[in-house]
Amino acid sequence: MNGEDNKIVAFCCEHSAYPVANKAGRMRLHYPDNVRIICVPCAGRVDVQHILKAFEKGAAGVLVMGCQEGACQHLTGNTRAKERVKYTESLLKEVGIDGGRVRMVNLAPDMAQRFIDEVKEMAEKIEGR
Amino acid sequence: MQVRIGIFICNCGKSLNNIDFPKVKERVEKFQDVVYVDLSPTLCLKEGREGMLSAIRERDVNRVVIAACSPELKENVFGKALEEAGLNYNFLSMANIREQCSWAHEGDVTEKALELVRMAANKARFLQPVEKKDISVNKEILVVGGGFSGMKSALELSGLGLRTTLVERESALGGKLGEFEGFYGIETTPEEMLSSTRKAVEENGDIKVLTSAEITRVEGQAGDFTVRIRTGEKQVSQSFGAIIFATGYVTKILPQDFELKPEVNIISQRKLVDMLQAPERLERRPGTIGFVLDVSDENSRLPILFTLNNALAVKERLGSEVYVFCKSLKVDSEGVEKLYREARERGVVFLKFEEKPRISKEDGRVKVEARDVLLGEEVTLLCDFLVAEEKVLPPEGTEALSSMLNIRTDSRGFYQDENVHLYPVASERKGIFFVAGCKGDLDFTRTSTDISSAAMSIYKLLSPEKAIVEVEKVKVEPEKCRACLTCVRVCPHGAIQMVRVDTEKEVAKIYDHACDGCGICAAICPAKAIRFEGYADEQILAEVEAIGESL
Amino acid sequence: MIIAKRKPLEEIKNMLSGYKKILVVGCRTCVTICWAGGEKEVGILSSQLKLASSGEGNELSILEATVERQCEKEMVIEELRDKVQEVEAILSMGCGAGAQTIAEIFEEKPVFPALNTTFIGMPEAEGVWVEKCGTCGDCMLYWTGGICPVVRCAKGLLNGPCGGTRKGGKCEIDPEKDCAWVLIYRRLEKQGRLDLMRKYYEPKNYRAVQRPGRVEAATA
Amino acid sequence: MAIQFREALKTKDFIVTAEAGPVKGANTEKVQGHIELLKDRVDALNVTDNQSSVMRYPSLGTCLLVKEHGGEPIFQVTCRDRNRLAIQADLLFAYSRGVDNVLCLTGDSIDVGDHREAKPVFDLDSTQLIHLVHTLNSGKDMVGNELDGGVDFCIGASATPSADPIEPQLVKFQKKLDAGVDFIQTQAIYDLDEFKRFMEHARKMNDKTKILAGIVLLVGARMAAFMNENVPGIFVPQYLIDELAQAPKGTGLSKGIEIAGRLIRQIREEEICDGVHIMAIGREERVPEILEAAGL
Repeated sequence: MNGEDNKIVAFCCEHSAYPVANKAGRMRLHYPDNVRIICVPCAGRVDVQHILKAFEKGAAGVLVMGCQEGACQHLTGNTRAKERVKYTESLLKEVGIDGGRVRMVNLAPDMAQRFIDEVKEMAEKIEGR
Repeated sequence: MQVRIGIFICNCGKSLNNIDFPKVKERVEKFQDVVYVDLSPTLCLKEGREGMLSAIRERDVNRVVIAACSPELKENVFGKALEEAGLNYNFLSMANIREQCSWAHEGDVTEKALELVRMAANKARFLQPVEKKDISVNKEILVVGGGFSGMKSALELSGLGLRTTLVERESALGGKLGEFEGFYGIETTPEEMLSSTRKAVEENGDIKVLTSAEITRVEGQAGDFTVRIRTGEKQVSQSFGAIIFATGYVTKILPQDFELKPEVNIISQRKLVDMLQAPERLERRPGTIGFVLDVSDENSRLPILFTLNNALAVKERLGSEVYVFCKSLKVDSEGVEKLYREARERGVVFLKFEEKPRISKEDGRVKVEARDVLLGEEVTLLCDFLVAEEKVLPPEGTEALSSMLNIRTDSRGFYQDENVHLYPVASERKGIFFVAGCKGDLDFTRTSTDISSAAMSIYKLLSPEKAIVEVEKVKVEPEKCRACLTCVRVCPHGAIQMVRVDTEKEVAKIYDHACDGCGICAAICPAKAIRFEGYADEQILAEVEAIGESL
Repeated sequence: MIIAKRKPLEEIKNMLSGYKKILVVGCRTCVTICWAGGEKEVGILSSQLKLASSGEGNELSILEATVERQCEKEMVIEELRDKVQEVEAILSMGCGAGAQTIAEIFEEKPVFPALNTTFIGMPEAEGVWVEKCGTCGDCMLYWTGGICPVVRCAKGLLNGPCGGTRKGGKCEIDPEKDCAWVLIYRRLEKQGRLDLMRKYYEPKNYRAVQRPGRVEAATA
Repeated sequence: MAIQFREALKTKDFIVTAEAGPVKGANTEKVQGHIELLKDRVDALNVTDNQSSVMRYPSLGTCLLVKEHGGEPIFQVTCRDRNRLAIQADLLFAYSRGVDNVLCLTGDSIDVGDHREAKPVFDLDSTQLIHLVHTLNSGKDMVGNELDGGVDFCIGASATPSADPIEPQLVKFQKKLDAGVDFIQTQAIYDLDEFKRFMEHARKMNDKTKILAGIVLLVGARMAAFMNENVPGIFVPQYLIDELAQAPKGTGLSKGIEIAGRLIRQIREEEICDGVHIMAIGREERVPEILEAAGL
């Protein structure tokens, strides 16, 4: 365990990021165990409030992980998610939480390594905060 | 109803060694509302499932948490098991302790596994039943546009046993195929292709043809569209299961591209075709014919097809010298590369320019001056006729149609594929398809692929007599809805419309069959009036809450 | 409808300084529709306040409520009566009328506005609202082609455009905004009613509404 | 100044006015210098009113200085900073001190100035202001009360010949002419062909009102390009920008003076309109050179 205070919540789109995480597991590509994956039907389902609540409950970082740009199953879901993440960053900045701790990540179904890199990067970022 | 959670943990044939399962079992027993916990090595196998079934019945479990492999794999199996046990299939919440826990990390992950189970249990507490409903599917299809593609679509659907109504704005079927003189290397002339297709349509008992008719309104969703069709003064409403739009394109010589207004010897492809069909009417055989491409629109496939076919026809029938001025001839359509080679072999000269050629008149002929980038020289050509490039444009009314359908067009005004990778023929509204010319980028192979895939998609979409839909899985709560239209505007699938409930207040309504379950509306609703069962706010937040709770 | 915009968090935090228990009250009418003070925005602001205060080491205790129409006394009383007892201060996410209604009912509790009420307008695109009416009490849309020069002209001119019109008919102060008088001209021209614009209009009666305004229905 | 401005309007073939820009502060030495320099060379000095919405020494105060120096002032009144009470009061005061020429303007927007958070007044618009001055001239105030001691103002207004689109501007221009003005002062003009077309319109609308073409001194190609981009209603043709750009370094201003002089000369020789109003914007001391270049 990396410690109770350093959890990362990853909202993962069921069309891309969620299966990518499974793939990483199947390939035994290990990544920090402080990430908690919440499956969503589309990155566009993730709301500002969900992200804020994660921080309220003590998460140190949030990843919103959706499909590649231009490849969203629901056309605009991932671009909306990107906008929302940007907006959430501004809200977090107002409360003194550094913007880099919420991130939008676009993944194709075969990007297991990229998934891991993103999780690791976030883990390192919050480690050093 | 009191929530009674049963937690079933699977250790995957004792293969997940970095989780201390007895400890997990012991700890989760203390979770709120948990009435039963079981540890099994093979929950997905028959004996495992049977154990689960009897436990559910005996312990009166009404919410099931399964901690096992990824729900991708066995969620359906477990959902059916719940139904067997008399529970709604949606009363299932899964914790992925294999792919996303045991296999994903090194060392002991018992604590993480516990937390994943806690997340699933938290969510389980808020699960609501989702009913499934059979809706009867209308198998009648509407095809809009009676050109070659529209007729082909109707015929193809008929081949699949589907009845169609074919609506054409003009007074006769036909469209623009007749504007081609011929296809090099194909015996059948476009005229013959058209007339045989038209005949097939007219003789086909499954196809009802309405000419001089237009659609004025489209309501409803896939499986059950209500379309208003106007024929002359008369308007009728009819129901269809799906709609194919084959509304085509128009071509136009843009005056700004050719400084000389099209006149006697600057002609359109259509005019050239007329000449080719009746060469005897020409006063004298034209010695030189020029074509200009890539001025209006680079990389447009249709003008290139026209040019290559017609250039070859000129060579064959008039024997004139043929010059094609172009910038970057796009030959990516099937067979076009071959056509291009053929044209070169037959003596058609291609001249590549960077800067737009200058066109003027001299002694009753057309003078084209351009700098050929391959020769690196100024080229001057006097031709008897210059065939001007025609820009491919969406037909009149496209804008009105797309706003009526609430479907976007691309920057040129053509319809786009919903997603070129995932659904190349579907539109963003389920049950509505666009084929061929109205997407602006047609060649014949693409057109016929489009038509076949649209027909197959419709066949598949409407194949069950009764489609099973989840009822109100995503639902607007009428009393909370403020009718702000946000969801109507953002729904990528056009699945939300305003309706009157009890004729009192206008509220948003989500049509189950059209909804694709993305939840964008639920996230954006400023009144929090949209509930997405399975991904409802309180369910997602319950999972989030588990993070902060001490175990 | 009334359009409002949330204040910056810093300003809200300063208003609330010294209070530990807060009730955040949204409104389900106009400010919900303009994404400023509905149930969702109440949730976001509450989350922000909790995060900010816990970051500073003294977490606020926050109750949330959303009233059907914050400018209706009965609705406010019904929804808030009990919750108000548990808090020291109320943060209104309604328009100015809503905040004042709450303040009038619960006189013993301080009421703070979380929104800036900006104008009466309509949605122009998803998430974008534009001003349309200045509540002048003396509507003149009938001779301006249905375009209000009082608010849509930056200077509220009544007899035509100022000399500041930018190229293409844009406003002096903002090249993104249309000059209202160019719009009026074009609309009236289209309708063949340009004679209306050629007439001289007297200075406006700015007392058409006697402030503070009060309207009594003609019949009971 | 031999004759009053209103007399000059009636009798002179070619009217020349210049702008006097009030200072920021109470030290009026500089503006007094400009007044002294120009008062006998032009038919009137036109005093701006918090020009560009930048707070300055008042227009009326500066008008009084012009008076003190024996010059002929034109009092610019904008509707931006004063409501109808204040405007009427200021006009009465002006008249009582011998300031009897008034230029009625809407005024720039508050947003372009240096006090951007101020409340914009615009109780009246320029057309209504013209009507108001007429009302005062008739011996009554706006609500019909008799005035003890009437006024008699010579009234001017503005026009923007280079506006795009021009049609709505012409509607307003017509309203101003209909309201009754003695003179019109235009926004800066550079393209004389375009200005001639405007004048054709204007003459058709009313051939009695005197029209003074606005001449803004260009100090270089950059300023010209900047005005094209940023100052609504002003259009400097490319050939003038090129001419300025080709001038040797350090001679941009002289080139600008030369251009201004040339424009004035052409307007006068071709009798395009009735006179000019020279706006030297901060270079008032160079106005005599412009006049010289124009052959005046």
